[in-house]
This record gives sequence, C-alpha cells and structure tokens, in this order.
Amino acid sequence: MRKALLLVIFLFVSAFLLLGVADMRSFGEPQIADMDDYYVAHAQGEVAVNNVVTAVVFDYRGFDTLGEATVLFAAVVGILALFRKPRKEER
Amino acid sequence: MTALTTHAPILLIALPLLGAFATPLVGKLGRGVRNTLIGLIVLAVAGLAALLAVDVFAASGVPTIYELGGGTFTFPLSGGQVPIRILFEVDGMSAFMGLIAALIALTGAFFSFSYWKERSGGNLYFSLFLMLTAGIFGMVLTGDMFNFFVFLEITSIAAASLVGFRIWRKQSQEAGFKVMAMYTLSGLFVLLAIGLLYGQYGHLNIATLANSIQGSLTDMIALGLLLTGLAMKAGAVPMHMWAPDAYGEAPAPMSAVLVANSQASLYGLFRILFTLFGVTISTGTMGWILIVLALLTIFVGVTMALIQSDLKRLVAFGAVSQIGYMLLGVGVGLAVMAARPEYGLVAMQGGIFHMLNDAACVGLLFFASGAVIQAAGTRDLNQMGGLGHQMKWTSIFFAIGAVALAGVPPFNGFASKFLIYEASFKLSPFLAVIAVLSSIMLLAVFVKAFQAAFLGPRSNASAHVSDPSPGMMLPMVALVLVIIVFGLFPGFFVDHIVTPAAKALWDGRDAYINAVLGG
Amino acid sequence: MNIGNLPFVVAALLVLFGLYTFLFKRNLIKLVIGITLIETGVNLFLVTLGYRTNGISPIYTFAPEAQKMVLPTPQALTLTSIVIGLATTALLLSFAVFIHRHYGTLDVRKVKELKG
Amino acid sequence: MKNEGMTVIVRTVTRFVYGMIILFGFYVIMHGHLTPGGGFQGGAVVASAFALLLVAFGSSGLKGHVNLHWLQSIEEVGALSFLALAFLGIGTAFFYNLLANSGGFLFGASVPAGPNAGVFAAGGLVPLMNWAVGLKVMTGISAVVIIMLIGSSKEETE
Repeated sequence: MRKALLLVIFLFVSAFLLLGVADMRSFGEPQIADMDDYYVAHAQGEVAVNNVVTAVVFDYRGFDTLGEATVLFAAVVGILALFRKPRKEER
Repeated sequence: MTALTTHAPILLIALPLLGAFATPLVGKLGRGVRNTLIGLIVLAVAGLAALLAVDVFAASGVPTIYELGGGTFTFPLSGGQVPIRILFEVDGMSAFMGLIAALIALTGAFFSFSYWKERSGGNLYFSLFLMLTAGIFGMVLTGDMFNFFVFLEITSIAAASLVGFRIWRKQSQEAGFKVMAMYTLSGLFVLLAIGLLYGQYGHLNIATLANSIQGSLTDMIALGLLLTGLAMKAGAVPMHMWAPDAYGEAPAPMSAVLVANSQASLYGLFRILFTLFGVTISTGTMGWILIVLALLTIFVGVTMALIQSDLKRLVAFGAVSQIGYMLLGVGVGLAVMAARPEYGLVAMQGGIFHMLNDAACVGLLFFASGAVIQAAGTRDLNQMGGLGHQMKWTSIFFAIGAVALAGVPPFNGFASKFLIYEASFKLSPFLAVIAVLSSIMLLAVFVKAFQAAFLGPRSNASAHVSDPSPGMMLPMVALVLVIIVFGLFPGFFVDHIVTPAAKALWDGRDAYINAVLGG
Repeated sequence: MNIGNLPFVVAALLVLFGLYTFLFKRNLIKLVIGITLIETGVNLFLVTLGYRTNGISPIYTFAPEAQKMVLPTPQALTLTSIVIGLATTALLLSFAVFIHRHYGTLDVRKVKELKG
Repeated sequence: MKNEGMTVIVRTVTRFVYGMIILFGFYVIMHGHLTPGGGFQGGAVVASAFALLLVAFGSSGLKGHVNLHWLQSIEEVGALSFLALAFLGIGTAFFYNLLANSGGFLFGASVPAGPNAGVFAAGGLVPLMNWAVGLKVMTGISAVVIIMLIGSSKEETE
C-alpha cells in the first residue's frame, strides 16, 4: 500500500520533470540574458575585478554569499552542538 | 531616525547574524555578558520591526525598497528598468510577518534565558536561535527568489540542529534527521523551480519575474514545485510528518520559533501565488487546492491531537492544525479572487490575522507546556495530574492559550477564526462546518489535556513542583497580554495592521511590480 | 556536435534517481545519498542554464579577444547551492551517526519511536 | 575501522603533498578576483589538506597539532570580519563596495576594459571578502571533518 502510493508519487514527479525538460528552451541559447550581459559588460568598470563570477558572488549578489557563509556556520555550530558533551544529569 | 528606518530591513537581518557569529566567542566571557548581548539584540530587532511596520503601513500600499550594494540598482532598458542587485521589498504583508517574527523572537529569547540555564551547550543554542531568527526575517523581507532560497536553507539547518539539540533523547535525533531530510527536499524543490524560472526569464527578482511571467507549461511546473516545496516546509498535510516530531522534540521556546518558521514558509507560498504568479494562473483552481490542503491539515491535525498522551506532542498537533486555518482563509480568498467579492478580502484578513494569533497562542502553549514538563520531569499526561495546585499561574496561562487557540470568545483566536468561518460559509457552508467542528474538537482535546495535567488529585509528579522563575513567567505574561488585547480590540488591529497586509496580497501586485520597475 | 537538450535530460534523470533512492531505500545513509543525488542534479541543471554555445568562461584575465562569455549568475548560484548542499549533508550524516548510536541500527523501519 | 591511519606510502606522500595543497589553497583565495576560484574554493582546498592528514594519520595523529577551539574561534572571526566588511558600506547601503575604484592603495586600482593580464591591487572589498570567507570556510570544513571523525570514532571504542 505504502509502496504503491510512493510509486504513484514517483511516477507523477517523473512525468512532471520530463515534461518540464521537454518544454524547456534549447540548451546553450538563453533567450533573455540582460542581467548577465550587464554583469559581463560592467564588472570590470564597477567592481574592478577581472573575474565576473567573483564580482557576482561578492558584489552584485554579495548578500547571498553572506547567507551561504551563515549556512556553513550554522552547520558547524549544529554539528558542534550534536557532538558536545552533555552534562551528567542530562544523560 | 530616517536613516534607521531606511536601513531597518537590513539591520533586522544583520543584527541577529552579528549576534549569532559573536555568541560563541562572547559566551566565553560568561553567561551574563552573552545574555545581555542577545537581549539587546532581540530588543533592537523588535523595535526595528515595529518601526518598519509603522513606516510601511503609513505608506498605504507602496512597498519600501532597500537595495543591497547601493549605487545604481537598476539599469535602464527598453521599456523600463531592471534590477541587477539583490533587493529587499517590504510591503504590508512582509512588515506584518516581521512583527510576528519579532514577537516570537523576543519572547522566545527571554524564555530561553531561564529555560536553558541549567543545560549544556547554551552558547551554541543561542547562536542557532539567532540564525533561525535572521533566516525568518530574511525570508519575509527579501524581494529576490534565490535570496529567499538561501534564507530558507539557513532556517532549515538552524531549525534541524535545534530539533536535535537534546542529544540524550533518541527521539530527538530521529526527529532531527526527519526534519533535515524533509527541509532539504523542500529546499531542493524550491531551488529547481527557481532554476526553471531563471532559465526562462533570466532574472531572479520577484517583481521582475512577476512582470514578465507568461504562464507557460514550464512556469506551471515551477509553480507545482514551489507549491510542493513550501507546503512541505510549512507542514501542511500530506507532507506534515516532520512537523509534530519537530515541534514536539525541539526545546519548548524553539518550538514556538519553528511555528514562526512554518508561517514564514506559508508567507513565501502566498507571495508566490499572489505576487509572482497572480493573474497568470487560474486562481480558482489554485485556491481550491489550497482549500483542500487546508481541510486535510485541520482534520488530520485535530484528530491526531486527540490520541496523544505526550503533552508536547499534543500541542504540536494542535499547532499543525492551525496552519490549516491560515491556508483556509487565504485559500478562500484566492479561490474567489477573480470575481473579487467583498468576502474574499475578509477571508484573507481572517487567515492572515490568524497567523499572528496562532503565533501568540501556540507560543504561549509551548512555553507553558515546556515549563510544566521541566517542573514535572515527565512528558506523559498519564503520569501528570494535580499540577494546578502548585503551578497556579502556569495552568491559567495554559488554559488561556488553549481556549484562545480553539477560538472561544473573547480571546484573539475567536476574532480571526470568526472572519474565516464567515467568509468560507459564503463560499461553501461545508467548509465552515468542518472548520467550526474541528475547532470544537480542538477545544475538547485541550480540555482533556488540561484536566489530565493540572486537575485531579496530586500525583507523584506534582509533589515538588512550583511555578517557574520570573524569567520564564514574564514572556508568558507578555503573550497573555497580546492575546487579551487582540481579543478585546480586534477591530482596531484588523483595520491597522491586518488590512494593509491582506490588501498587499489581494490587490498589491501592481504596486509591488511598479515599485521596482517604475511603471 | 549537436547535443540538443541532453544536459537538461541528464539533470532531470539525476534528480529522479535521487528521488527514487529517497523514496524506496530503507537505509538512512542511502537516504542521504539520494538527497545528495537530487542536489547534484539540481546543481547541474543550474549550471547548464548559464551555457551559451561556444561561450568562454566569464573571466577577463588573459581571455581571448572578442569572444562571447557564458552567463555568470548561474555559476554564482551553483557555488552557493553546493556549499549549502555540503552543510546539509554534513548535518544529515551527523544525525545518522547519532541515530546509530542510540538505536544501534540505520534501518528506517526500526527507527520509529515517533509515530502517530 | 581503527583510526590508526594508513600505510607508510600514503603517510610519506601526504607529508610531501599537504603543504603544497595548503599553499595552492591560499593561492586560489588570493587570486580569487583574477583567476577562477575564490574564498570558498580555496578554503575547501585547504580543508581537503586537513582531511588528507586525518585520513593518512588517523585522528590520533592529529592530536596536539590542531586545536578545535582555535579552529572554531578563527571561523567565528572570519564570519564576523565578513559581516564587518559588508557593514563598511552602510553609509550608502549594506554591501556597498566603497573601496573599488577608489584609487587608494588598498585594492583601489581600476581595471582596463576587456581582456588583460590582471591587476592584483584592484577589486576593493572583493579580495578582502575572499580572505574572510576563505578563512571561514577552511576552518569550518576542517572543524566539521575533525569533529565527525573524532565523534564517530569515539563511538567505536565505547
């Protein structure tokens, strides 16, 4: 019963995703890329770096990077918390 | 003052993050210093959230925009401007959610100071708590799809770590794994949908995407993925199996924050349905999907609460069922949005008002049950009993939270649920009947729990209990005040804070887009 | 050579393999592997979105003159999501270690203290 | 699995290689604004050197060389300095890159348009942020690897 239900879900998602792939624009030809063209054209002038990806990561979308650093920090803190030594009365 | 208002959105996130990064270091200086720092930060955050809300509500429907990275945030393009940096876009709904998050963060932090005093890992606990808070604020304030995903993941990881924080309980580890797996899956669905949207339109800003969205097949697939992912993260049935475990196993104050986190996911769902897709989808169908999810959530949550003997888990199922009421209110609004009758807006007001009320009531219930469990040393309702003799105030608070959540007048739960009943009755009496019956059943559940825990003869567990310390009483009193004030003057609050939020979703789509693109 | 939409298909297949593993396997470590597979699929999908036929990497240092460059944003997004994936995987595996310590097994069917 | 480490071949090679890996990681961080790479990638490379040490010598071999508290503190300092760098520009907006093209000696140089050989002293806050993130990532991932190995090997011996 459980398995059949899961199978239905799985097949549903499969059909869903493959349909999406079939409807997707063709590979290698992004239709609208004005934001990225702006980055490529202006990264050297505005951020003064040669590596456009770094310009996006640390300047244009720097806040995402802060969030990403926070995610890693949260994982480290979470793992430290899991492997911490509990007090005697807590065991 | 104006500079503070301008920078309020970013400070709401940056201050908790600062606290989160600093807490493990500052904690080495001692508990007092650490608690002072955290207390100051949550107080500042609450003040800023209030400031931001006043500012945004006063602007009557025009969202506030904050550009990260400054300089020029848009570049001119034929037919308008396009943002190139991450933007925060704060409209009425975002500011409203900010208020909820601030309320829960404030009370949760102060409750935790006493609650987690005698336990290990306090520095890590507060660091994770502050990251969770920052993540919730980020989710509700951001105007960028990918940024939303990043904050979603911050809340996921911090929340899962907190769920598994009681490392000596094996149930806690099991719940932690389950929560992390489900949250990751939901996050990946959201990310896949963001990829689909980006691949089509080359942008990540919500307003820009909303402006150019077509409603093609790929968009519908993205919508399906977003709906699944966010409903999963909000704990809607049938993707709810993590929710009661998480609420039940997390430390009591963190259960309240987890509820706020689920509400932030619901906010994301509403934002996507109303603002990102809006008129491009058939709102009637989507509304009915939400309504079906809502009815399932209400029904399953309440019936499962009926059979629990673990106090915390019982409250947790109650919290799951309340997510259904929010979905019901907003779902009714969405279902009739095309025709725009008056009661659609009323339903949305009810659903959105219920978010705030639910945060207060469920928060109070979790705090009270945490205090009870800590005092009695057991979670099993069958082993409790007679606790009310010594824990007078806690039992009164629990009772207030319970009747307010079940929607008994004159408390705040009644105010919001009444709006939902009224509006959903106009759509279909059947919906209102189920909603009312479930509320009555929920009341029965809480009466049973109250009777088992607080009334009756004194049991072994109640021999040496007493009301918790003032540090834990004060946050509960604050929530009780919120519940009573909102229950006594619902009209005032509906007019001044709920209506701007509901209107931001109901007919704020154009304003949201124009604020960025300059229409 | 024209590969058409093959990269998208591969990404979708990776996601589906991962989902299959997640839904039907009973070992916690295998569940984590399934999640990692989905992650890989999504990351692959993101990074393929940025490709422009015959584009070069968007770095100006010693770049050939007057070539079109691939889109930088998907690369930044993929970087972010890889780090997030690392964090989630590490946390999931830590939970698995603790579940093994408490229950003595990694079988999902035997880790069922919380039910109903 | 006993955490005694691996054979003498692996150990010898590791002794030769791990310094170079760390050096390469620092190179990647340092030139993040010029060549492929950056803080995250370089940090991960450095952390992989620690992981290699752990695999080759076992958790007992690392005792006395790496202090977990230090790693954790450095990670927090890295995260805080990243946040502080982002706060620097709050006069205009959070994350405003006020050092780029400023002409100052701290990465303030401008870059000629189009392909060039690379200007090291350019980019403003970007190279500094690379360092902050690099520090954070290398210590963070090393800490995760070390904690998980020590924690799970304790389980075996108990």
